[in-house]
Amino acid sequence: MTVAAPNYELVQQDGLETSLLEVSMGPHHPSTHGVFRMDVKLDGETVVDLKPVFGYLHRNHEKLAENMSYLASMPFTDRLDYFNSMTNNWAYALAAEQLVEIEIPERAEYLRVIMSELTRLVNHVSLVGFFVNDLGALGTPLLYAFREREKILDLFEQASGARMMCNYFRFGGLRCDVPDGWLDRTREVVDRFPKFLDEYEKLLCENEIILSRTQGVGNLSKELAISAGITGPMLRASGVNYDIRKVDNYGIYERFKFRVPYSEGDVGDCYDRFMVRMLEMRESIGILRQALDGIENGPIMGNAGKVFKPQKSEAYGRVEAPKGELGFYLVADGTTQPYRYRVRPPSFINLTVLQDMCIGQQVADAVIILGSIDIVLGEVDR
Amino acid sequence: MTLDLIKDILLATVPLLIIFPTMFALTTWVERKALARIQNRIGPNKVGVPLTPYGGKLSLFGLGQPAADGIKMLFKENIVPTGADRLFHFLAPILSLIPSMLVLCFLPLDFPWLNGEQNSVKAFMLDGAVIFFFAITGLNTLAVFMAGWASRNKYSLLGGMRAIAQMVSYEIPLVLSAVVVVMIVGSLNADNIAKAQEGWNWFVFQPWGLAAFVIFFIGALAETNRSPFDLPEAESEIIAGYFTEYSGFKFALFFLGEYIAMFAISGLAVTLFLGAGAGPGVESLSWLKIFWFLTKVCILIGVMIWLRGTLPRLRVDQLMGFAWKFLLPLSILNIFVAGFAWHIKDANKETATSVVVWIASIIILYAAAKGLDRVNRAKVKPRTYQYGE
Amino acid sequence: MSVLGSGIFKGMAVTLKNFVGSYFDKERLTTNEYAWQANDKLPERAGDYPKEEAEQLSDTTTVTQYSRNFPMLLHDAGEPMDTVRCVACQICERECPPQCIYIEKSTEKKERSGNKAQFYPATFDIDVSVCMSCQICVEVCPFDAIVMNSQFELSTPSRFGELLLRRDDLLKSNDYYYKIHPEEASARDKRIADEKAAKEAKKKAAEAAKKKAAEAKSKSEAEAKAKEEAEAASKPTEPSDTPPAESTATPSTEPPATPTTEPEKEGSAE
Amino acid sequence: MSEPVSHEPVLQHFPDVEWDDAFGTLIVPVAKATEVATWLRDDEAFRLDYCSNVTGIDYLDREFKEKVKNEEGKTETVIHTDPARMEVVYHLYSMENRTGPLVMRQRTNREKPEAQSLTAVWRSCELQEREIFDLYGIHFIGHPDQRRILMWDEFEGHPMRKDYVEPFDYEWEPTPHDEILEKHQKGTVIF
Repeated sequence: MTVAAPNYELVQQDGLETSLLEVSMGPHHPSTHGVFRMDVKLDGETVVDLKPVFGYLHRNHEKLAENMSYLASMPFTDRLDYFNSMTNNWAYALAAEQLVEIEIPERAEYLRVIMSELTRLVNHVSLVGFFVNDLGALGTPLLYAFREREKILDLFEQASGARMMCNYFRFGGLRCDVPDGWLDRTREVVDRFPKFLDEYEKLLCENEIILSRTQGVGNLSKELAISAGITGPMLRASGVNYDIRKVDNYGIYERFKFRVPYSEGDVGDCYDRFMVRMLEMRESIGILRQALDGIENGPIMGNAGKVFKPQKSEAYGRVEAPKGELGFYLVADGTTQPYRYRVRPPSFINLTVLQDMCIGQQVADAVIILGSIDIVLGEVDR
Repeated sequence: MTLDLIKDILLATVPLLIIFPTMFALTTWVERKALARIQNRIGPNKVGVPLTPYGGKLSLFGLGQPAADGIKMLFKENIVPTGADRLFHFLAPILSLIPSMLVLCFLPLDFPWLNGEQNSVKAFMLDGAVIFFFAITGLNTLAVFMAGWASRNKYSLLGGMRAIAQMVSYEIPLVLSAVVVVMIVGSLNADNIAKAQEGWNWFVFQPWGLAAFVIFFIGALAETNRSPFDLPEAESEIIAGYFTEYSGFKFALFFLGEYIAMFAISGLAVTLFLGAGAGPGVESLSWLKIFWFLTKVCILIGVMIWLRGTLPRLRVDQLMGFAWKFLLPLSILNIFVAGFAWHIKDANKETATSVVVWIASIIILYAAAKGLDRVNRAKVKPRTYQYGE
Repeated sequence: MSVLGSGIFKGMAVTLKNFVGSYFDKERLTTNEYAWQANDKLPERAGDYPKEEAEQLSDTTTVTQYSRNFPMLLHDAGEPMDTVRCVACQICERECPPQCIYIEKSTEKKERSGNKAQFYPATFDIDVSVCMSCQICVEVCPFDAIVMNSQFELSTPSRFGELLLRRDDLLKSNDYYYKIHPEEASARDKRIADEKAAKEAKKKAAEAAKKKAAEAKSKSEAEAKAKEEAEAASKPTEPSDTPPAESTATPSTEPPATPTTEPEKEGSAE
Repeated sequence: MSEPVSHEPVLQHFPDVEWDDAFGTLIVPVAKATEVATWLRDDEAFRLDYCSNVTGIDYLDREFKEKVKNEEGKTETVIHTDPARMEVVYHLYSMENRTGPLVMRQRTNREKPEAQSLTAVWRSCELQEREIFDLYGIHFIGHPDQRRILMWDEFEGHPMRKDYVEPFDYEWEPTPHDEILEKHQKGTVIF
């Protein structure tokens, strides 16, 4: 049920004719976070109608994956949401592990949690930077975020060999163990992170301009958010307490004590989405600390053989990726290639409500609403 | 027209044409360096003076960057979009540069070699210097809108429209805050205003002067399209606003015009509130006057860069609201406060009274500002969040 | 009730702190202009190379020893083609997700120095303009013949000229591998040595059993061998053959199991 | 994992709905899909208010060989036939009860694939059904805005179908070794 543009009547005065300004924002627009296009109809500065246009980065990832072995799709999942390759890997591994019975060793589970929470820090901290960049802050918060992100990416590089395209998870464990001293370095980074967050919050959270720019902009009601399948921080910003880490308890999340921040009111505006992410980072640091305390030595690969050949079955594995629910749906037909391989991309489905949130707002708001949804076009277009 | 007059005219204008474009070049470098440091980067540090044709260079912290930029701009292709109005597209950058260069003459830069024989060449001695300044700066708006319209680009048009709305609105608080100084000094002559603040009698140290200075500075930011009021060229919203379609040297001219306008309006702020050339050691060395003046201008530019490195941008309606619902009432109130304070001080010259007046004015102005802020942003406040298990 | 504009001033204080801090605080200004400067700036990132060596290595190394870029073929000490580990089994070619490896197997076996005759890759091309550095070829290789290089300066004007790495470009010595990935290389060699030792022990046990069996009955010899083969087959993840290019390896008395057939059983593609 | 939802009440309430035990999924007749979906969403016990994933699957006529142990303990090969069909799969969860998933399928033929659009029930189906229409060519009855989404409007065919054959595309770049290079060398590539 699309919300059509409200019946907009053009004001005609003194015989002067007026018409709407149609602007194609994107695919080269600086703040569409990639190659995304919004066909916007404007009355002055007010958005009267908005149509998202997808597909500029479409490469039919699903078809590619259906024509190669299960393992060979793993590096391609890195390229979906190229900010969070670790959680993408996990979601895929989780789905595949449901197809066959694989025991995952303890150490691998801990490392998975550590990697995924580090990824969440990376994503949220840079998303906030990008968001404030969309507000017009000339990149200062973004570069602070990237400064901290570098430290985490170094950790990823040490563990997996690559900074962004990690390709680290395997069915039944991880590709390799982390090098000596890695956990200490991680602890150092994690211990330093709250100090940075304090500074970041001081820079952003009380700024009058950010407050007045983001509050009351892009409201998303609870009912619409649930119905539209919004997930992740965006859903929690609309006041729904739903976190797949809590609901599904995948991996070993039930062992950690953490809280899920969600908004109090029913507003669900850009400010809520921004703040929920800021608060979530603190919780992630808590999880990381517990995981770093709890991790022990041991094997990192389960009993999975090299040949991954599941029986005829299907599985849907979902994780709480930083952007929302990332699901992988696999249908196995008994061969070494998946018969059907489907990605449930959170940022694609979160875009469902873009139109509803933008209509009636200003052009500048449309940009920050898009920024607050947190999309990565590698995932939207697949 | 004597030869002397021509000589004097040249002596009065050539230094301006040397100092300010040089400062422009340096400021672009300083801005890039400072922003880089604010953002924890290094900034330009490579381009320097080549020593031999085969290699080796003196890189001087990247001071060659402005020259390299200039050369690059010169050699870039001049692209005019199909269907653009070629004439106005060409005229706009020139028109944006001329008024900002012109108003530099109204800054009280008293070069010592111009020893007063031909006062008529000193533009700042004009009796209506301040009003003339605003009149000419207003032309900038035209250039910006011309660029926006002539580019035949929707983003440019939006930028141009935003620029007109913004510049026209902010001109009012700008002028009203300058009115306070004019009122106290009793003259529109920049030289008289500078003379009234000799020693440490800078108007910024008065409560009404401080308020007027803050309003003026905010207005100046908006007038020169600096962050957080850089809506006409808002990169994340409308690409580059009115100069989306400008390239090469036309773009460089816009850039130059923008920076010169920054110097001009900072110079006016220095003249009106920061004691113009006043500073330590001015009595013995008249050269220092120019030094202090330019230093103060540079400090203001530095603050502008600092703000640019910190603040996000306002939205159009908030920008207009800020001008009409916050700055305008405040500057009007400030005129009254200034008037009363000046009268009481004039009638009663005791120190105690002036301290009381000083404090009372500050309280009134702050309370008014706070009240206006609360009214304007009634719904905006920090929120609390809950945690689920 | 906050002071008017306090949020803005707080933000400005933060940026001022960062501005000043970038001149004094290494935590704030983390930029390294060159990779080998890392040694002077951030201890945990460097540690890999001393400065002088890093300058010499600057064409071959990235910032850390952990990073990977494109694959290379390993050979042991000696003439590259005499000691190349690759036996052209083509598993990597089949498993490569973007299909960037192209192998042609030699038609006849070739003597390796100090080792038995093996097939060798007549052509081994990697199109690095297609390669996505995923390291799956390294994982599936049963002979530890292909590992990741960390050379990154590969920009060239032509695509099929230099971005198509031929066999001879890809051949790199084990010493080089030690130089760029010290930890990984030593771990790998340790594993190879362990596997070899385990095999030797098993072989010894088998030989002892054989002896014993030979004493008892000449027929049981075949059984022992069958048992050994069954053991080898039951562990498909472990390559049952000694990496043929192990230059120090003593000539095996065991009849050479053709290495090409074994891995193909393990291969998971079709 | 969250608590799975029992499918029994659905079968009792809707006799037309089948349960496929092998895949653990409800198979809903296309005509009744909206009704069942609305019921699942609104029923107090289910409250499946969140439709997470909508997927299309294309099955060609296929024969499966399966090795089955017979009574004597010997393995023998049994051949299954999988009929050609298209399916739309919905993964349903409940945010209110924190339960799920319940998998629901609409099955349709390959010749003229049609399914009920459930966008009116769950808004999240909107873009995903558009995507299925684009990539599989399943027509969704009642979809508010059924256009291509990932492929461009002029694109012919539905690339995710199993029998889709890629047309020759001059944009393909030659790689040094595969058939594209051959075509390139034959001169069939126009630059």
